[in-house]
Amino acid sequence: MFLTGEFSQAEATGRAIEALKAKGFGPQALDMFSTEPVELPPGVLDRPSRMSLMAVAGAVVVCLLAVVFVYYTQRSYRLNTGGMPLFSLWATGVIFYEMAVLGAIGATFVMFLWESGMLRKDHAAPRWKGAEGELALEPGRILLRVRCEPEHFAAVGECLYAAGASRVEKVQNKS
Amino acid sequence: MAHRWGMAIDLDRCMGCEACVAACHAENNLPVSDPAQAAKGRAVHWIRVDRYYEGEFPEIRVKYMPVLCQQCDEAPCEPVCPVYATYHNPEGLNVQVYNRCVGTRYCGNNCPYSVRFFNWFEPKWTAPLELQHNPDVAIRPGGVMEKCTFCVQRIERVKLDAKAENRPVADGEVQPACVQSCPAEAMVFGDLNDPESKVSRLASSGRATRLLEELGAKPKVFYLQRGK
Amino acid sequence: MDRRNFFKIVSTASTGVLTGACGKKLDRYVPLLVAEREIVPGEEVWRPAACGECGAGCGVIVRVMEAERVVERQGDPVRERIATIKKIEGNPLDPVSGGRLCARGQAALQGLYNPDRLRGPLRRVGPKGKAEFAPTSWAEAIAVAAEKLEHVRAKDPSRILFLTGPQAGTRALTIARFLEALGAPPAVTFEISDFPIERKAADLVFGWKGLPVYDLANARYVLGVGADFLGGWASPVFYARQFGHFRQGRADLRGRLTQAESRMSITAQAADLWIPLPPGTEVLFTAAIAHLLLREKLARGPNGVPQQVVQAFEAFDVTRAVRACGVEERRLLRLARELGESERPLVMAGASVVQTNSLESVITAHYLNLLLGNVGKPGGVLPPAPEPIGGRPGFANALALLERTQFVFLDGANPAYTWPASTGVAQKLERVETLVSFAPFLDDSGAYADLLLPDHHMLEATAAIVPAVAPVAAVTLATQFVEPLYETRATEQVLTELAKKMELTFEPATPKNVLASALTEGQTWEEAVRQGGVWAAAGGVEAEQPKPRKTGTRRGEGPTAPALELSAPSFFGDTSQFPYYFHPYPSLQFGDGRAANLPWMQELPDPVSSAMWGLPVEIDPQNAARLGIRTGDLVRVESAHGRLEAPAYVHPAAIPGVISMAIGDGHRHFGRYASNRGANPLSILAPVWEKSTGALALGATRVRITRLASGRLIQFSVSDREQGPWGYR
Amino acid sequence: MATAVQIRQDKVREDLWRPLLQTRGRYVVALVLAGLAGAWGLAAWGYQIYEGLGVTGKRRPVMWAFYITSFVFWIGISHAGTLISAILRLTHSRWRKPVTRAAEAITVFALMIGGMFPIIHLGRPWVFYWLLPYPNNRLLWPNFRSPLLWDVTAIFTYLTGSVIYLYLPLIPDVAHLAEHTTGWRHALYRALSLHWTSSDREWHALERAMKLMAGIILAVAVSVHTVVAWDFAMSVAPMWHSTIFGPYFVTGAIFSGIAALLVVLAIVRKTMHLEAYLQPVHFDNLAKLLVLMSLLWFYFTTAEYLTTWYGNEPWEMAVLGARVRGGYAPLFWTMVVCNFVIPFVLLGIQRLRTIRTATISAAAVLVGMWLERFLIVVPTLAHPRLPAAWGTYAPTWVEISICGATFAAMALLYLVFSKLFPIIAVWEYEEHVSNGRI
Repeated sequence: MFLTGEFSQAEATGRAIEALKAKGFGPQALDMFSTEPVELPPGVLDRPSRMSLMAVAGAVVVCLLAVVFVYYTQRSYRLNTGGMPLFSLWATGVIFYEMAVLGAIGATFVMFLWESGMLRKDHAAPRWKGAEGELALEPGRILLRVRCEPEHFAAVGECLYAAGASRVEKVQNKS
Repeated sequence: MAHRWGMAIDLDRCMGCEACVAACHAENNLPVSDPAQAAKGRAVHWIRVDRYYEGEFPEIRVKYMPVLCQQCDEAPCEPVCPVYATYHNPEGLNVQVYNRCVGTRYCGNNCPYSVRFFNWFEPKWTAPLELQHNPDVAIRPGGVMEKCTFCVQRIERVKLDAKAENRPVADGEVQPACVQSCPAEAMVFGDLNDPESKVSRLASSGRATRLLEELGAKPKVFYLQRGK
Repeated sequence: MDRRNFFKIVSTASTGVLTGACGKKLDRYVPLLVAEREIVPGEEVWRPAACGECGAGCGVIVRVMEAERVVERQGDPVRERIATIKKIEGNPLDPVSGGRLCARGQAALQGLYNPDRLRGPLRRVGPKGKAEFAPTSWAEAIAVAAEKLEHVRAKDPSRILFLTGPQAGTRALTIARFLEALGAPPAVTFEISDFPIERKAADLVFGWKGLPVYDLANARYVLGVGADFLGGWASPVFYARQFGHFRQGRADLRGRLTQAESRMSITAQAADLWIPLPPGTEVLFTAAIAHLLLREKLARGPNGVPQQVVQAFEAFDVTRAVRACGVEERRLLRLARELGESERPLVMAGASVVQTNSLESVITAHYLNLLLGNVGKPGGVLPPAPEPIGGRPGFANALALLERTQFVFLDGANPAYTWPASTGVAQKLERVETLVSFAPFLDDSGAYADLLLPDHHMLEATAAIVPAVAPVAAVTLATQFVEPLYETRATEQVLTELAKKMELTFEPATPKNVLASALTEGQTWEEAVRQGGVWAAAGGVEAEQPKPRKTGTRRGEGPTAPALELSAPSFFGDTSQFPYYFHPYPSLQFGDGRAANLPWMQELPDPVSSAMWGLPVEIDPQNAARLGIRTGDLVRVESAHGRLEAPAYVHPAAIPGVISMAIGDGHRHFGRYASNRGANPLSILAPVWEKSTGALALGATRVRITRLASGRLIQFSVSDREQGPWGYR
Repeated sequence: MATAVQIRQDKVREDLWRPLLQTRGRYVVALVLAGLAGAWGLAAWGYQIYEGLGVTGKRRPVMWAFYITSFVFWIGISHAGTLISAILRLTHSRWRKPVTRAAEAITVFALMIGGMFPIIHLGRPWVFYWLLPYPNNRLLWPNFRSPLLWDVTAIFTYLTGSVIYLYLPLIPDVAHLAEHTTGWRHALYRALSLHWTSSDREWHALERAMKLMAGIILAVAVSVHTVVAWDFAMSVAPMWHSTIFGPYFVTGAIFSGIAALLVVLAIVRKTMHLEAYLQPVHFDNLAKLLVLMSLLWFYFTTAEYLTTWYGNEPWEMAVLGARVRGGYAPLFWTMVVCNFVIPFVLLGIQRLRTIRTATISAAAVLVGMWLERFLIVVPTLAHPRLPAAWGTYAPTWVEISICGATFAAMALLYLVFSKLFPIIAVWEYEEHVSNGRI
């Protein structure tokens, strides 16, 4: 069950988040929707990320895979190269570099999909055109959605209004 | 020990008669381009006689040398081929695998001797000229690189003969078409791994030089300079 | 002989003997014709044959293998397995080729399989010279020829003219016998590749019949004068082989070659020093050397030289040579000393490009050799070997003969190409009542023929040839071993049938019957056939030295000894109008033009200009700059007798004032590869002849040259300098 | 304040979405013309495949010519987008926002076109896949030591990266568009939007990914053009075998990339009436960058030629002489004028620096850079070490058609792209506007 509040100012949204956090609703229970990125002060609604780490890991893994692959392919059928090495790190370094970068790109993209939550849509989201019983996301407005049990509705709603929400609506968990 | 084929060309004997060029055409099924294509620079001569004038008349001299694939030990053409169509065979030849070639022509660019030729078109012969074709040598399709092979078909034939007779290949027994034809006997072919072969002895003579030696490609064709 | 060829020929020569009657292997060699059912795919058979591309008469071996051709039978294409020739190499047993072969010889294959070969007899249907022919049958063609021939013979057999090529052998002998039976005058050769001047000079000075053999291989210092002996003169493969030995074949001994010539020929390129001589000054140059040799007391054999010649040499004014040749006396002196002080000096003289005074020049050179005392000695001038078969056609200026002829046979001669237009050869050929050509191709002269009776290609023929230059008495043998490709017929057979039709007593010369006498004891005919020839003594040049038939000179024999004449050459054309010497020379690729229809030769880069598919006019840089001519420009060369247009090549080593051009291109009719390609330098020559032999003076015409337009010279290598024009400036 | 922004933002959407939904006659004409030109190029390519590469002007020794020139050129152009936008992103240049998407699209398309050329150039293009390491029962693998394989990997990586880099910031826009469209457009945008909900998690992930990608793409972009340079520099040919080639090519690539971007922006601005968005300041900044790259290019060129000239090695002098004084001199000096004189004069002098002069200079630079690549490829090949093998080269209609058609292909791709997606990132621009930084 969700309770959603509509704000027109980022500062107000920030205040509401601080207040909710004090009531025990951590960032996991909060979703903020806006037509453009909203900059909140650090610490207000942080989303920890492992994207950089995973990019590095992806680079390392794919690079190693490439090394193994090239090493294997050049030796699986040993051609005579006239004294030149069959496998040479210098001569194939560019390939390993490119494959490392490819690994980083791949990892970044996958982590983007993962961390954005786009791959796990287990809940309804506010739509541009408001559906029944749902707040529409309009340009310039900010929606703050709180995941909470119905018994906390009153407290949360109060909190949102106190922070400056112009409207608060509750949404049934549809999916 | 494996063979390591090499050639010595005595420029003191060579007089630029181009018998080798014709011999190569006959042996290796080289296509004849027509005048229009020849004018576009598509004539194919796996061996050619380069000639340079030195000085001014009347104190002018001509320098000429037959240039064929130098069968480099560290051939610049080999590492650049993306599909291993040009590779090094165990006897030291730079071999072109026509079937594998995709025609990037990178090897041709990287050959300092400009001895690689590209088949710009599917080669054609006017009947019945094709009756002359040597069945031991493949006709190269359009779109692939080709070059001097040191007459690898002749090498193989001699090796088979020697094997059948259970004897080693004798020095001078293998003769590429150009070597065979040379009236002045300016060209000598043989095994560089055999220190007593004629070509080895010539290669270590004081007159022996290699073309563009400073590039470090280690060619296996030795030019014996003209005497004074 | 090298090992591989040794194996090859031994296996060919011995199999028949060794395997005796045991079936298949024997069949492979006897009978010699390779039957289709006997061809094993992928298996090669090597057969001896003779090369017919020039007069040198090299012995060759050819590689016979299976191939497939498509022929039409009853309108349907049928695949047919035939024995084909894949490659020609020199016959290692042959003392001339020694297992080697020149470019032209190897390209003979493309004559055999040339798409433009005549496939059967043809008769003229259009006007003469227009080359319009219709197929006919052999029976009909021979009947027509016999009738016409009989007609002329009945009236005046001297009005029959047989023009032939320079090769001696069974063909020449057959022709001679045929003409004898007809009562007609003997066959005549009047081609530019027969060396009449060299023959005449040898006869006059030494009394030798044939071309002298220069023992280049054993000489140490050679002065070449006017003979491009590495580039096609006399016997290119033979001399090239010797040259290799001369240069590097002897341990610690390297022969030195100085070449005096009016053009940087192949020989001049290979020489250690090239003395550029203005055309026709060879005689003065040679005389100056002789004079200096005598002056320096370096002449070893003045006793062998007629007294008046020695006196003439002694009286010779060197400054005359210095002036005419443009060579400093210091250099002449140096050459004379090098020659005189050498252990084995040799002067190789000839007339690759005939001048009006060429005979004098060769005679003077022979006297110089006598002064050097090398005649008949190793490393010197050797007498020609006896020719085992007679019948070498005589050389004569055939112009006058053609004038009064009614019936002309052509075999190995192409007068419409090799005779200058100024001789009126075209009109003369047109006027001939009946012209029969035996050429396997429709050539320039064939266009005027009434009947084309194509001969087999040399590689399909049975013949014996006498080489032009051989160290030992030699005959090269060719026997038929592949089926003729087309409905062609050997000229010997055609002549026999003609004779039969005309009821003449005539027997053609076959290799077998003429060679019976030449075989040495222990030799059998079959063995000779398997070896591809009969040679007096198998061995190289260094083997036994045959003695000159007449040693020394005709000293004291009075009037027969030719006096030394040192005349200036004459040139046709007014100096003010035609300021340049024109110097046409036989090309490496095409010889006198008869190889121009071979695509390999057309695409063989010219050794001078690197030109392919069309030979250029060579001009020196100075005059080229003055006339605004650059390489590739289309130029017009004009003599008083005609003009030609060809691309120019600015030749850095051309002598200023000498316009050279290789002979070979400019055929009107010669198949798809040669017809109307390039220009024929012979066509614009003046009708000037060397007086005593009647040979065409190739270099006696003066020309002017003008730039017409920018054009294109097809070159394989464009650059002729090792460094680009961009210096550090 | 809020309402003002609101209106303003509506205007942004209207302006930027309008080209997507309204099609004018001029657009159709351009589309048809570009399509026809592209089809002509394809036909020429078909002819070339059917007849053989002999229909080109290539020969021994000039076995690489127009196609490789175009390959290098287009790969260079591809640096327009990704690299420039990455640099601008990483340096937080605020004026970048209306520029990045146009630039990134150039990258993707130029790469697609450039990547075609090595295949067009092959003697047997139907077996191009032999260059790829695919499993096969004959254990035939490509030669990874060949710079061409480096090329293959580098371009593949670059193309993958560039597509992702273009796609990521496109997601919010297509999600937004999906809400406002119907029919096939809706389906397309919906699918492409990956169910973007504009949540702060998504915004965070996007921001982070874009930052990372900017860094990564910079690394690839530099390496790609270095590898292209190494195709030449790894060989032993005179005036190719040079250590300067990597940075020289990268510089040239950025140079030509900026030029391409300027030209494309000028066209977009004019035809889509985006004068309010693409303002003189954008052109001015890009023009300044162009001058900077021009100077850098000039510096590299001077360094390369002066050292060669002073070294006076005959083989290198043959090539240098041919370029500077020989048959290629007209092209060489045109290149110098286009790449240095024109941009330096027109854009270096502040008074002359306008949108018009920037566009003219950029066009000149495009010509000059194409010539530069031609002059790198052909004269070296025409003058190999042994002068006996020297040759000349002239293109045939086939090569001209194919290379010309690629410009049409670029136009075609761009026309289609601009019809499907806003050429300026709407959400980024809105952010730009709402932050009051217009």
